[in-house]
Amino acid sequence: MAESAVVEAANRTAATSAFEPRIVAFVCNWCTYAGADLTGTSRIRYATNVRVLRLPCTGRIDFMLILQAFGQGADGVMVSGCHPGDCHYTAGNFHARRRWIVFRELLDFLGVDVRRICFSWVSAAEGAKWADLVNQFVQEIRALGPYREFPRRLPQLKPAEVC
Amino acid sequence: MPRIGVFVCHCGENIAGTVDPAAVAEAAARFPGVVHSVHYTYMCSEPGQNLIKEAIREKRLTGVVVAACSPRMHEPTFRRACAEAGLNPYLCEMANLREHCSWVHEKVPATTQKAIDLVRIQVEKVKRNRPLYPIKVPVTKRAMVLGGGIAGIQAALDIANAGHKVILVEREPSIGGHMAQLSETFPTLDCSQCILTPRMVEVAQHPNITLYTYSELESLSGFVGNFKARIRKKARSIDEKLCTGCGVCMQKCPTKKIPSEFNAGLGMRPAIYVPFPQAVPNKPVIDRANCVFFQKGRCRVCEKFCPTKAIRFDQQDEIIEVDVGAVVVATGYTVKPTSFFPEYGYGECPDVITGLHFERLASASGPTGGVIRRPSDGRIPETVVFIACAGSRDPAKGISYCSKICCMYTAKHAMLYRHKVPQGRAYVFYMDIRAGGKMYEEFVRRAIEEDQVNYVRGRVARIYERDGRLVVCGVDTLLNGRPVELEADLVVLATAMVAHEDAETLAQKLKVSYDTDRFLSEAHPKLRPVEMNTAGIFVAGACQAPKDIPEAVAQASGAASKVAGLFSQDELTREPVVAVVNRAPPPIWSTCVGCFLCESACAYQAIEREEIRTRDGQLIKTVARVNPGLCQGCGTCVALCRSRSIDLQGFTNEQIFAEVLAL
Amino acid sequence: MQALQEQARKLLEDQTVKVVIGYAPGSDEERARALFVRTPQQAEQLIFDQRCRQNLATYLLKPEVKALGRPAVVAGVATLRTILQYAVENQLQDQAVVALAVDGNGQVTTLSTFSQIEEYLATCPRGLTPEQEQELARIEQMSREERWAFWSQQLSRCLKCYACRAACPLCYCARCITEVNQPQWIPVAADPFGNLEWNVVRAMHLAGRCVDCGSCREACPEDIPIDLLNRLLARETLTHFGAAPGYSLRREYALAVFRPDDKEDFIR
Amino acid sequence: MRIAYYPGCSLEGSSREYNESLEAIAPLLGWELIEVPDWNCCGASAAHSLNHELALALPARVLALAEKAGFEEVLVPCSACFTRLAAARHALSKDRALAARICELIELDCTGTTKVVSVLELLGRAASDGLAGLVRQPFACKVACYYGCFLTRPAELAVCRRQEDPQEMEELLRVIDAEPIRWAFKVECCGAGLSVARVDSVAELSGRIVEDAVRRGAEAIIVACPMCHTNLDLRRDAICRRRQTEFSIPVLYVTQAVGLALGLSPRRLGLHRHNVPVRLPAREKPEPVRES
Repeated sequence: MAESAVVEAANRTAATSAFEPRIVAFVCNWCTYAGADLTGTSRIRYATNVRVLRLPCTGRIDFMLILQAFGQGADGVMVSGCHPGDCHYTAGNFHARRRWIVFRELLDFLGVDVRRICFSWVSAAEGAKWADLVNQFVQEIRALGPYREFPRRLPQLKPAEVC
Repeated sequence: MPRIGVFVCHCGENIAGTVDPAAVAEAAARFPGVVHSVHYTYMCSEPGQNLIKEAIREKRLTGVVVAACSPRMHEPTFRRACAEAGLNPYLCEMANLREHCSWVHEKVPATTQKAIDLVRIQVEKVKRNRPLYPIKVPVTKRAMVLGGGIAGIQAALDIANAGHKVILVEREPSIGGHMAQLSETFPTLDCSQCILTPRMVEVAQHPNITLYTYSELESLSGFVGNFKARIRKKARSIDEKLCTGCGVCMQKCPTKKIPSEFNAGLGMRPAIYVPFPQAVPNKPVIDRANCVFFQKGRCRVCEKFCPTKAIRFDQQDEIIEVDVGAVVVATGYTVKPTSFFPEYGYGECPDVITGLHFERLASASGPTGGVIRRPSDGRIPETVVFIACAGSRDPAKGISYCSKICCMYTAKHAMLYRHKVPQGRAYVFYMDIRAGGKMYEEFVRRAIEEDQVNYVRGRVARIYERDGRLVVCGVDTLLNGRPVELEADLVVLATAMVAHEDAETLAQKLKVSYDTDRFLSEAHPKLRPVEMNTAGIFVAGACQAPKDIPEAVAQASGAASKVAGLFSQDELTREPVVAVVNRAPPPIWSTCVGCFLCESACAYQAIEREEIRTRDGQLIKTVARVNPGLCQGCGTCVALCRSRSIDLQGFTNEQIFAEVLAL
Repeated sequence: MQALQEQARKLLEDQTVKVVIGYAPGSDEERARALFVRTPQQAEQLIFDQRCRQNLATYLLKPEVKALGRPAVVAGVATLRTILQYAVENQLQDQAVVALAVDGNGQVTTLSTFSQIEEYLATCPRGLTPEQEQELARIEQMSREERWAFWSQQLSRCLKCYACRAACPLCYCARCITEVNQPQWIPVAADPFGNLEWNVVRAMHLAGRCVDCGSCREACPEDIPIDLLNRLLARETLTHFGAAPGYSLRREYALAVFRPDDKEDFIR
Repeated sequence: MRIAYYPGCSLEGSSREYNESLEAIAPLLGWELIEVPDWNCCGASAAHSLNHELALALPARVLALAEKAGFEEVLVPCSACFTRLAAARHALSKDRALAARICELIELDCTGTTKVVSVLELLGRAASDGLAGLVRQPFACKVACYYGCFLTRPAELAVCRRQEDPQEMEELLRVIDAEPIRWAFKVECCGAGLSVARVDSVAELSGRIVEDAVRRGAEAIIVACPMCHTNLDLRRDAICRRRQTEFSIPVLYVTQAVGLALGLSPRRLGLHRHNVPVRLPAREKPEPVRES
């Protein structure tokens, strides 16, 4: 099937069926990414809406990235890492957690819809939890509808292609 | 222009079953910067990898995206392939079409669409990858072992025999540690000193080992492969070169009534002494606190009689600075004193003793020459009560853990007593008998069955003196909790094995972590049992947790092999996925303002201060520098840096940003 | 006022400092402006009254000011906190600056070491004033939609002039994130997304550091209540992490330390 | 200092002298003891072996009454009562729901603001603020301080710091010039509640205690618990019979010892009520105290 056809098909579904949330997930390499791998090896099905971006540790996840994701038109953002105490780098997730506490308070105060950000701990053993989490979050976002009110990052401001 | 190659893998039906590889490859071909895009059944196979290698050569690719399985699976494979084709391995990224796509979704257009997105994301990332080169850290091939007990000795010998220099630091005047104090060892009952002393001598004579006894670690700086240790060599008050260890000084010393540490206070020693006859080195020290000359300014008897004129009253502590590449911590343990147990007589009944005391009583080299005599009146006890778990497994006493060796040495003690005093009666009060270990259970059975040691399951509530004997009030939980009262001549408490008082201070010097019981913490309880979370520092023996000799030795050899492994190359090679603080041309030097708020966020103490100075040494500014030897690449500092002056190689802001924009 | 001028003159006469940074009457009744007193004679131009709200500590890190030699600075609580925060963030050496602390009733205290400042601040009231609490509460009571509407409207006026940044004593980065263009985290244009992003970043970068001087609000030509964002996070970091920036010399940045039992009721 | 006072049953019966001695020394130490109005049984031994809620409700009511009367602390000399009150306060503070239920039962609010203090604790405070200065008649004899069980167990309620080897009483008695001995039975069981039902085992258990105290040269045993006193004093004959020795060592309440040191007359301290006559090493006559 040629890409054009694929895209058409995709558009068709989009047009006919209900709105399909666009979800970006920022996950750490050691727990949640591995957990999502396990979901795969266990062949547990979940919604196609999520695009996973891999980082070494939740400590590395810059809050700006979450804004950027919304700015790129994401309807929901997932952020996930190792359970407290399991961090491959001993404490990255603890630092991340503090940052999230503050960031979340701030966004909520600004009226950003924090229900569209899903923070979670998913260990390398919790393949099933990852699938459930995604499915559940996709449903929640579907219920909330597209995040139209959030300002988009103007396309012409994308940095020029790297040469 | 970047020249990116995309290689879509079918993984047989695994990917192709739900994703349309052809469509993905075709779509990828249209991404800006992609000059080559193909799909193939098994990319990880030989021909598959060759597809990549050829393309790299023919199409002069500047980056490769392999759309296949999880990078956690095959990233090394494909990076190697790229390297073989002359492309820097870090210019290869993977899109996870299997675990994150084909295996978890239905065969619908949306799945293929997702696959295309995943590839686009990686293409955008790889365009911004930079060639990275493994980090090389020079390694000083000299190890420092802290503690000259059996663990320290074993570690030192193994490292030395692997051909590396070792510095062995022991705080007491002689090496040997607790093992030197033991009489026989379970479960074989071979004499402790007989097996230990040869090792001690080996240490003393080993060309690769430098021995610093009566010395302590002052401070440790630096990082893996490049530590700087400062060692305080306490003044021995003798010239070790001149001293022959003839011992005349000890005979002549007027002060003879000092409780001997080696004999756990049961014997006496002079003010100038070697702890025990087989001491290594066999050179005395003057215990200044108890020396008449140092206290009253008169005496100098030892000096008068010393045939080689080796006495040096004016000797000062000496600080030795040495570079080492690795450190093995084997500082051992201590036991709770009897005074810790008010219910057992506040430690005031001389005939209530610890296991360590008993070892000395039973030892042929001990104060009683191996005859079991009770401290109070020197009589040979007719009844001895042994109490296992004195303090251990008792949260109310603040020690909730099991000291692990007590069950075994208590059985040994009872056995030794019965051998030495055949008509004597031995009782053991215990909670459980934990005799896991080769020949251990058999050993305990032997004590019970062959040597008729009476094992009473229950705890002892109180011990008190009555008419020169000790009344032991306990309970027998196997006789439905009936109180038992025994009259004994000697009571031996298997008191809890605990960390040294100053364990925390040491841990802080080494910047390693320790648990609530002040035992040092290994890096991983299962998979990294001899490493500590500070790279280059290893742990062995009872300073990490209660252990018996075989375990301590095994762990010591483990630590030694880790050290040998570290020393096997001249340079330490590490993944280049580390944080870097930017540098810029003058007058900026670096956009880092040196607020060092990132410092406390680093779990590895990898953030250092670098002073940028003019040619004439004038300070321009102090900025952060990430020590690549210590950085583990978590990137927590990166997310904290307000001015984005720190970045993480392999996961740069630019790369991840591009990934987000590719959505 | 007398006492202040007196003290300033003395410091300059005996060469303790080379310059006294203080306030002089501004272009109109409402405002005061910063005054750099470099000779004992000028000292009499110094004023101190309710007009003097600008946080003068901001000047302490400017190269051109550093060039003048050891400064004294007229300081209210916020300015003193700034100095300690500078100390914590390695931007000032002890005794590099003399603080002329002026309290509510014109009392002048000369503080020449960090520890003196620490002691002085120990007695000062902390946390938000009831008024400030109310101002926050007013917004927190709104529905999410109302809050969004409110802030969208407010931020829509942002010109990206970065006056807030210039006025903020703790925005001293050699290179502000707004100047980072690889990647361009914050779009140059003053569009809704960029404005939101800038103000979020500003607040986040000051969380656990802001000394609540209010200079940003004063400086904003559009009078956007941006100080509320800082104040909100000041309150949150205090309640959750006990952060009290600028009150002590302890190097403890709330976002670079943690407690294993930090709250996580929002994490699934 | 005004403080709520909960005597409990024993101090009105079997151990009146504890009460008397306490009330005698109180004014000299500047304590004003106000009996908790309408107090009731603490429920000791019986209640908590029958009905958990009852066992909490009874002491809770006493606490509630003291709280209602606005007292921060209630003094409970009897260590059995002390344990019941302290236990109730502890249980209620741990479990909100339970607290609510109990309050409903007793129809009073018991928020736990009123703390339960033992005689030892109170005397300890006195010791640290100038009891020594009030001593007119040094209590110069070798004493065995006997704590028994209630003052040291359970850990979370314990009055004393070191469970196995408490020191509070020793510290106090040193202040009045007594010489505490070190001995092995200070926290051993005296037989407590079995005093009536099983005199034999009481005689055995208490016997060892008396025996050890005597063996180590004590001239008096000091207690702070009616139970202990009953078993060591009232059951002395049984003890002697079982041990087949004459034990003449007297057993004094800590309040009596302090009273003597403060120069109060043996009679006012109720020493004459003891079963074992209180003969202490000869000491010169105390000068009479002016009692206001």
